[in-house]
Amino acid sequence: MSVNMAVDLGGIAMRNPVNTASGTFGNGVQFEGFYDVGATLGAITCKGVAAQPWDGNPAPRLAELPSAIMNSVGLQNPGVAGFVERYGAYLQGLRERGCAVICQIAGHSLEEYARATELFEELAPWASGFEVNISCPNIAAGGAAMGATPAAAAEVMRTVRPLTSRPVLVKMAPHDVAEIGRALQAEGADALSLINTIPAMALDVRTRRSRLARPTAGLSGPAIHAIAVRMVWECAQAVDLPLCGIGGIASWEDAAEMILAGATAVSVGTANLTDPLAAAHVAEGLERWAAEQGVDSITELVGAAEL
Amino acid sequence: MSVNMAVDLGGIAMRNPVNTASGTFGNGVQFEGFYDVGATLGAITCKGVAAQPWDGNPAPRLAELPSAIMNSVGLQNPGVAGFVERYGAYLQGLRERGCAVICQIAGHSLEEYARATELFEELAPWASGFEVNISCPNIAAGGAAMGATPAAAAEVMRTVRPLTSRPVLVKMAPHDVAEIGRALQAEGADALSLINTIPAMALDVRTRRSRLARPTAGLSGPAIHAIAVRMVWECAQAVDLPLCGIGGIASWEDAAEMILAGATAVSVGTANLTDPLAAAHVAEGLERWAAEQGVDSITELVGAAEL
Amino acid sequence: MQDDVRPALHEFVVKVNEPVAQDTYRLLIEAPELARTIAAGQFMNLQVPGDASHILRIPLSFSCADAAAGTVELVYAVVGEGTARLAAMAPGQRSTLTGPSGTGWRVPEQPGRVLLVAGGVGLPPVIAAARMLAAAGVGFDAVVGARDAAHLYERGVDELRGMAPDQLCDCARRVLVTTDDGSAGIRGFVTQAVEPLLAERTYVQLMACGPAPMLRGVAELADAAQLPCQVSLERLMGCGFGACSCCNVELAAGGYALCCQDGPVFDAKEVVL
Amino acid sequence: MQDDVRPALHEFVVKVNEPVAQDTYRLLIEAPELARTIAAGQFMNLQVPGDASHILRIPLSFSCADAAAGTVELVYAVVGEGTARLAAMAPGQRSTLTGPSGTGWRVPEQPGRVLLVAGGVGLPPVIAAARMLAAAGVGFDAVVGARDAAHLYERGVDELRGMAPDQLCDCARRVLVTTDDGSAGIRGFVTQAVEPLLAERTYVQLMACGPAPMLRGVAELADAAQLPCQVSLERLMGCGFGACSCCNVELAAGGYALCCQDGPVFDAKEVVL
Repeated sequence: MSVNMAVDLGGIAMRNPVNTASGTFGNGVQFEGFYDVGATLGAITCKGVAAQPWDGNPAPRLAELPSAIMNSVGLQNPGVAGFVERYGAYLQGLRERGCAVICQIAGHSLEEYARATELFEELAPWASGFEVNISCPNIAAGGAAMGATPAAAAEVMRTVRPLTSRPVLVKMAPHDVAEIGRALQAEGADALSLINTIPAMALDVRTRRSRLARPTAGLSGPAIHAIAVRMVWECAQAVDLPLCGIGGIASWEDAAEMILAGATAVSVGTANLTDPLAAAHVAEGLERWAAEQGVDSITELVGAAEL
Repeated sequence: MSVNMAVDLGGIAMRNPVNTASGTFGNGVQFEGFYDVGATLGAITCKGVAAQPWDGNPAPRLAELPSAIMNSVGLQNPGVAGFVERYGAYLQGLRERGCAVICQIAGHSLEEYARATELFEELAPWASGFEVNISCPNIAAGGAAMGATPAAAAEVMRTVRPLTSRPVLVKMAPHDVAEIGRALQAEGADALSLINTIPAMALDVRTRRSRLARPTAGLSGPAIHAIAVRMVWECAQAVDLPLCGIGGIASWEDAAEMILAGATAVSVGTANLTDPLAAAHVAEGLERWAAEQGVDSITELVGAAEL
Repeated sequence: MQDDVRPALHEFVVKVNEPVAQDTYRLLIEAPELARTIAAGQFMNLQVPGDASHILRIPLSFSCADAAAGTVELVYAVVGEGTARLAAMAPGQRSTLTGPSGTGWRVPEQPGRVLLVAGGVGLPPVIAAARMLAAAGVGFDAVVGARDAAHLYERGVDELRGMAPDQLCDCARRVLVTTDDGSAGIRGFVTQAVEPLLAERTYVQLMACGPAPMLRGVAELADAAQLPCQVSLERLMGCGFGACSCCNVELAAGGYALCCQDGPVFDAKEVVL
Repeated sequence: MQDDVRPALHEFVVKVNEPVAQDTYRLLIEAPELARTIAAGQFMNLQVPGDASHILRIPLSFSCADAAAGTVELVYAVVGEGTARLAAMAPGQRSTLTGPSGTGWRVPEQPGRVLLVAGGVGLPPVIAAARMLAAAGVGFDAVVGARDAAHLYERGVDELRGMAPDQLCDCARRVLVTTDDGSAGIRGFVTQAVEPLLAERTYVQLMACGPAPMLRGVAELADAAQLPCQVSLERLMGCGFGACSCCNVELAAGGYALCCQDGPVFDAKEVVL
């Protein structure tokens, strides 16, 4: 009755399909008081890191909404060198404990993506692979997302791809996932992670101002889950790449929906804040579910929805 | 202390900004046992109606999700003639009671939109204006939405526009609202209603099937509100047309956010199911809010967010 | 469609909320106007406070409306998060409901005995039907099915047995119980009790409420006996009063009716069960 | 950042949950491991059951951790939906919390008296600070501000007055109360009581918790008196343990710290208040 839970996420070998969404899991170490991260998860995805440190956005960065939160952290990070100095030893150990470590690459320009990738290549030999965050604001283009169109997303991928032989995933924004997915596949992406938070707006109607320090911010949590499942399904129809399904996963059922819709792996995100044991519970639940579904390998359930 | 609450939604005079979202308010008469619809609301938007009757989708058409529902009614409707026969007298009376009546036009092809518009022109002289639902599936194009691209949306508008001199609104899907809004403005739309439900997917992980009779269905309710406010704001920056803000409005605060983001009017939708008095409460609350904000006219608050 | 069905919003107060069988509760609410106006087979849609993430009301049928006392009795199964929240409501707590909703049972036009059939939590509306028939002087027999003795709402069975005797029939009322495991009454499904009753006694009509497979079985037996059959259907509902068109019921003639407005009680021949 | 802060998930049981002033409750929970490990100025993040639409926990500081009894005392203001839900929790109810979280108060390195300043619901962590100082044999005075007498948590003031006397000071402890409307103690803001105390008596440091404008005022007075000042800050929090970076605090030197990890207690000079 033992199911093989291992999956291959574009060259990243995972002991089970459970990953964590960047920015919701610290860099793993913050959860070691809750459970044995290294022995439990298939992978973790670290916070987005750029070549140089970023301060991130002013406060407030958070608002609570119905079955959701909004955040505008703005990728506060200590730069690749600072990140590796602070977390490298822990993350190397994590990988040795059997948990894949995915480093997320952020940049405000193609040059910054390239530089961050080069620095990671140099300083983080322990990284299992990379996830390129193409939703970072493009400073030269007035703050629009770097990968907002198929052509722009392809350009980011074209920049990063030659600089590493390790697996490269792309974290996709919640729009045009079929078209952008195809463009990324054409440029050699190994896997796609979707979806990022959904841009949203929350106003204080007395002050007439945003409830966060930015006019818009990213919506996440159970509220967006069904939208994310639909986008994973759309993307899975369009590309021939493994997908990591992200968006409002708070339970093993949510994760199983993502797998049935076409995701090879899943990332637990906002639920890590609500329940720090969420990702561990998802891993347990998925294994029970796979056994109940009578499969030998969880991979048999990827895209197995009968629609 | 009395605030002028009247607004002009692209030629539709409304005593206050409160409208109802198509498909969530029956055709008004179903709410007369709860409150005096004719004396309370600025407008109602009737269910989508096509030239000929549509059966709509099989059961189940509904699923409950966190702070949301999904529906796949599929625009079940009795056709324009059947609609007018059954509801015409009530709706004419509603308009005489001071509540604008917006008839929604559905179609599977440009010909069907044209035919429905002609029939409404002939049979519904009491209609204050029309809302064109461009999210209907295009039968000739394999079920993609009729107005999925700026060009396709423009074509629908070009078809309907010459057939009526009454105000024509367009109900927009939740994507590319700036570009599609500009295309619709260029074709003579009088106002835009946004957003329609967000396509989503909910699976039963034991049976591996959709929880609804269709693979995807429309998400609505408080979960999508902040996404809708952002899209209204984006559209307001892009077009010079009055907007009707729709999406998860359950309270006057939600409606006030829409107005601050740039909506001239607001439609209460899913909240009508949860609390049949919701739209009436929104109208009361907006008037109190406008007074507290110290304006003479609610129109001073349209797009008045300080961002 | 009955657009003249115009439910209103009523406040209610919980008077009693007690377990009466396994996973089964009896709720007595004070809601005077509802108690005065609701008809057998109609339903109401309750707002159960506590969890704002569940935005829909809970549609429930009722077993007894007491206009004099201003109370309505509902018997419900705890089947999910919403009914679990309802089971936690304490006497004195208040909330709102919409109702009366929908189209209920109809007293048969032809004189004669009715056979009532209830499966599981289909029993409460069947009790309401029995009261309606008794008040109209129409005789009935009843078959009540449950999973097992623990899940059987025995008080309901006693009520059916104890109602005013038939005025038009000289023979005693039969109220049979079936359970899937035989732990009470006849072992088997309700259909196994309905079939011999139909052979043995004379009925003018059947009225049934319960799970879909049961209703299909009962409707087939009624059809074979060439008797009309009213069925009360259950659907997940959006509004409960015809606003959203989410609770569609497939019609035998094609197209859909709405359970909340055209039903929940339908002629079994008009719908696809 | 202190990555070695590793809160755990603890189950807790409500022992007492009682109103102690207007909109103010005292909660005593049983959570033995937390009671043993939490330090003054740290906080915990409570899961309050009931409404799944609110997905965040509620971060709360504490006033007293009793390792022997295995209990922790929290005093909180009912300010929104979440704390209202917490106020409805009954003795015996269970839930979970994460903690201990963050960086708490530090006992001053130099010997001498500390001036504690609390505004509104800033009082509980100041009580914890006072206990910490008393246990370390450090003397303190205190100023406690409230909107009015009704909102004043008097039991807390009595606790400050009743704590073990200073071992290093021969003069009596002063605990002053201020209210905005003068309905208890001195009429005015806490700063109006802090200023004369700073002029009159000798302190080595200030430790303050309360609304942002109060903290700014107290920090300015400390600065003028050339005294260090620890401040405990409040932020809306995502996780409460450094995972989401949502609770940023602007640093005077540029950039941001995280309230949940680097704070909630900061040196007033290092942050932009």
